[in-house]
Amino acid sequence: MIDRVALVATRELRAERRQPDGVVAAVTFIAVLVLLESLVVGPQIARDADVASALFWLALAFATILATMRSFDRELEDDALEGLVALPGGRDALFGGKVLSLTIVLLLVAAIGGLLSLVLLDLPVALPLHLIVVVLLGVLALPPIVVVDVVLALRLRARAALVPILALPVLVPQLVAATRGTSAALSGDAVGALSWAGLLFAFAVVYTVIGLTIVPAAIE
Amino acid sequence: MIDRVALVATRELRAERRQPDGVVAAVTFIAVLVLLESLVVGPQIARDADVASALFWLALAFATILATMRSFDRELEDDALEGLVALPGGRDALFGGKVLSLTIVLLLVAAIGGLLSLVLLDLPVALPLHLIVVVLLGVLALPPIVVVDVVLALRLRARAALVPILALPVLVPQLVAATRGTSAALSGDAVGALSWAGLLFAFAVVYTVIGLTIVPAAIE
Amino acid sequence: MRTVQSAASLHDATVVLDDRVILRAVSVAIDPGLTLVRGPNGSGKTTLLRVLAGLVPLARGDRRVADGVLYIGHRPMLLRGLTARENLEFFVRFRGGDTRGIDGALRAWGVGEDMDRPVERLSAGERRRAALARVETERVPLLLLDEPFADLDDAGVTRLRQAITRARDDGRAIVVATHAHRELDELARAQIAVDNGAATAS
Amino acid sequence: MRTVQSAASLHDATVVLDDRVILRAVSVAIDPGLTLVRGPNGSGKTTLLRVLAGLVPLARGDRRVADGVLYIGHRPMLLRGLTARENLEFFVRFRGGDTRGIDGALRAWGVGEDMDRPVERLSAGERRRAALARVETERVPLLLLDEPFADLDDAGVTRLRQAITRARDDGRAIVVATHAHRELDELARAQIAVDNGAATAS
Amino acid sequence: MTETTIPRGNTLPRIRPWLGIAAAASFVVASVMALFWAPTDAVQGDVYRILYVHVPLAWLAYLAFVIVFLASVGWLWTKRPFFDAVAVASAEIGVLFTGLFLVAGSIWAKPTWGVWWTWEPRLVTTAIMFVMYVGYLLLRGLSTDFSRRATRAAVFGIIAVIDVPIVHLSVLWANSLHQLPTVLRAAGSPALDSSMLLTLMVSLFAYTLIYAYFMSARVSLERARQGRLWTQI
Ligand code: HEM
Ligand SMILES: Nc1ncnc2c1ncn2[C@@H]1O[C@H](COP(=O)(O)OP(=O)(O)OP(=O)(O)O)[C@@H](O)[C@H]1O
Ligand SMILES: Nc1ncnc2c1ncn2[C@@H]1O[C@H](COP(=O)(O)OP(=O)(O)OP(=O)(O)O)[C@@H](O)[C@H]1O
Ligand SMILES: [Mg+2]
Ligand SMILES: [Mg+2]
Repeated sequence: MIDRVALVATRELRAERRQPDGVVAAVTFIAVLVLLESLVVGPQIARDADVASALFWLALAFATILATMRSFDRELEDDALEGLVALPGGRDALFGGKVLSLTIVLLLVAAIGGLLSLVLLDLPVALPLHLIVVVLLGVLALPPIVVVDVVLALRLRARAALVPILALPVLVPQLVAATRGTSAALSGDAVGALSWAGLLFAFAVVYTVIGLTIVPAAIE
Repeated sequence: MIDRVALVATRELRAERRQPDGVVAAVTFIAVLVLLESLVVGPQIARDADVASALFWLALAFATILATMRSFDRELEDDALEGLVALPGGRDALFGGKVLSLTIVLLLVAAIGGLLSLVLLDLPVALPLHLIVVVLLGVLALPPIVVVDVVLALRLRARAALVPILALPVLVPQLVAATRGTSAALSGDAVGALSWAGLLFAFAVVYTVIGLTIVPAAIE
Repeated sequence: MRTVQSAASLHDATVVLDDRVILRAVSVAIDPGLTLVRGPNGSGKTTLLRVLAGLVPLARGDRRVADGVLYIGHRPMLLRGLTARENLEFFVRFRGGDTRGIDGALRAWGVGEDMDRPVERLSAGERRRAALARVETERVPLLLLDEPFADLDDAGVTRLRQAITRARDDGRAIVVATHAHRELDELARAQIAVDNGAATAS
Repeated sequence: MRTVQSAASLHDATVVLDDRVILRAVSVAIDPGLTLVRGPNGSGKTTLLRVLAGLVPLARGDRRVADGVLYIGHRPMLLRGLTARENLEFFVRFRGGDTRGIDGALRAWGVGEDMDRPVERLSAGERRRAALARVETERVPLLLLDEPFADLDDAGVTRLRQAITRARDDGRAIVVATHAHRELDELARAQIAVDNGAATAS
Repeated sequence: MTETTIPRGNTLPRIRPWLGIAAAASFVVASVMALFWAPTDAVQGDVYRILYVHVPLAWLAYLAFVIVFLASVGWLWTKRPFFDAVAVASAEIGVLFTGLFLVAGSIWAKPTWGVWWTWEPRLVTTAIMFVMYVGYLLLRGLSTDFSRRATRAAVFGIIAVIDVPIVHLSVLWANSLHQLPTVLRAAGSPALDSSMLLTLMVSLFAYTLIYAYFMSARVSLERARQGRLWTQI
């Protein structure tokens, strides 16, 4: 099971980024977002811990949706998804593999994007370790729900329309939690950061368990 | 030529109506953004005319990118794009048709998203007519660039990241103009709103002309 | 050279994709009637047809094609989300033609009942039939069909053979690239053998 | 019933898609050897194979399939962006098999030179060959092939016929749905005629 | 329809050594003038001398990207591979110069403004210009075949050039820290001391020669690569 999940994740990562081009592209993507943000919102407001973290998490949510949709679009070309699901155990490995590969990509994007935001916006970080924990858990909590929704809607007629409707409202609480947590870590509120991190961890665990349990059944 | 553009646009809108991926995704995206914004940033800052318009235009830029990518992904399935381009005059009508249909979709999204923002954030509108003009022109200026960039990235690896990289920097000036214009209209600066609207109009015209001229060459 | 009355011709056409030479100095002329393109997998038949359809840039050489080409490739080229009827109407309107014949053509191709369902929910053969009905709804002088027999059942094959014969008798130029159906050779006026990027007409 | 030694069997299987009955109370048993599925376009052959592969939920009825099914549909089912070799390695690894035979199989199928290019840049026939090489790299007891002859040239057809014969001689069960190649009938041990959602075995 | 001519032997390799010598010589002259001959600035003191690197580098970035634009038009118009070679070469050199110049600008900003980086229109638009042409190079890198790559890059090269005037005019947008246009002004003559102006002009000339030298080297490299591809045909 575990190695099958790893296989699906590797296949996914290979398809998107055969060369460092992909990484360069992801990094540039975030750089552009940060530049855009501070230019449009204005440097004063952009440097506010609340605003900066809200924009960061919105950008990350956008990146998750974009990446998941691309991933499944590619999977549908030439019916590659059916090739995978028809394998014994393919159904079970699909969710884990997709979540794993998406998480890896997003961690990369979040790390570089976070650093860029910090440097370019010259944000003071009161609790770096707390910040890392919050960002890590916030990223972990993103992909499961998006992938679950894509897979749940897979057999339905208006498949692609359903995904954002299902995913985005569900994401709101955890985006709020992530934003609050990040902002708390930036401004030195250790208790706040940790309690938000705990909530994010709960989200990540709950959605991952739900995904692992119901996704295989949902594909048939 | 004009009727061919209209035909391509109609075809697109029909497919979009059957599978309303773009509109639904975009509207949901904006709604979530507004919700999140006021939840996270706190109503004070979120109700600031500058911040509200900046977030609105950022969301609209993302929505444009999302909708355009979906549109071309659908076009690539079963090589439908080649079927269109192989028609006499197809190459020339493609850009116009896509821009036209996307503009219509985005106007819808902007109207819904804008109303949502106004209602949810309870923003006072000093100059409603000016606001409508600015939003209209701002929306007109978005699709040309994004369509060009999606065409450029067609069939390339990592195109989910490449399109925003290519499009967002080019969009920056017009996003700034749209934000300033919207903010001016909200806060009652008639001259400011109109001059920003003029700039947006210039952007829309320039990029549409460039697109009409060079996109046919790019789709070979 | 027979360039003058030809429906299409290539002169010294060279195609490079991925920094590999896919077609090498190909010169052919397509005259009215049936031209068959034969050659093993990966020899360049599809590329040749796509060049004729204007979909591939030439690294060198010339392409001259009469106005009005209909190219149907390996894939049906119908936009998902639209029905078969809507797809065909779009093509016909785009060429400024008359949409009244579409229902009849789709019925004749055996997709009468399915013409108002989105194409992605048709079976492979039904989709192919809907695409091939374009041969009758868009009456252009040059037809380029790539492996059109794939997925068709016996009735579909017969229908396609009739459509080709009729188009030939109407003086249209038809280029068909296919591995199957050797019996078409009798109908053909010319053959182009493609091998590893080189084309020889006979 | 021959359910006991069958590689797969359906009992009273009914499939509803789009509120239309696509397969109606189908009961078939697939035994080792070659089973041909024949029927006109849109009759339900693909749906039958997809049911056997476990890709379509049954509205009613039972499906019993031995472990280890290899299904190759109308489309090659290879992930774009990966090379042919990477695709096949993924499948083999996923089944816990040995990847050493992959190079040889791809070479035998004539895509030796192209196996390290992304599959979306192969010709239609080359892609089909790469997909069919799975018949040899994933040695599972039940093969489901949907229109596998499409896009293959003569050499490819011969190769596929050999592969089918060999698989049959190895005691594997092979189900092939195809319109072409009547001569396969001789190799077949059973035929399933599908018509308008009803299947009759013979 | 589309015809692409085969690269032939060209004159670039022959003039390149002379270009190199001229560039080196004028660079020495410009440096001596900038460091010793030009007067010290009344407000900033000697730190201002970075200006003689700063402005030429900025102008070179502009020049490089305008040449990308011209070469892009040339490629779309004629489909001659030479233009594509010029476009890549110029874009790479432009990105290099812009990168150097962002770093040099930050180094200058620290002593004069007290910060490395600030959100100010010209700085941000310059950074955006940099990202844009990184995007241009990415687009090239991700495209797989020659003529598609050239065409797609050319289209983007045409669009991206719009950022050049925006960078130049960006200081007018908001009251900014950064120097307003002093040399290239819409109205009137340059508002600069004449010996400073002369030094600046000589520096500009020297940097343009350096650019030309880099270009000739990079273009021949690209032509050789194209030649290898075309010999297969
Ligand atoms: C990273 C930091 C910087 C960037 C990206 C930057 C960018 C630029 C650009 C693009 C130009 C060309 C203007 C044109 O003619 O279009 C320019 C010119 C100039 N910069 Fe900077 N600059 C930076 C830092 C500085 C600093 C710290 C100073 C000194 C206070 C400075 C002073 C000038 C001056 C005097 C000019 C010439 C103005 C003219 O003649 O137009 N710059 N800079
Ligand atoms: N996803 C779907 N949704 C709704 N109906 C479908 C779907 N796929 C196929 N059908 C319908 O089911 C019927 C059987 O389709 P199927 O693909 O099984 O036919 P087939 O025998 O394989 O045909 P062909 O020879 O053309 O491949 C057809 O009428 C088709 O229109
Ligand atoms: N987009 C592409 N990029 C790079 N190479 C390609 C591309 N498409 C095709 N090729 C290569 O070009 C050659 C010719 O391909 P083409 O599709 O023209 O062959 P074909 O004769 O139609 O083959 P088939 O009988 O399999 O359809 C093949 O070697 C193929 O690998
Ligand atoms: Mg082919
Ligand atoms: Mg079928």
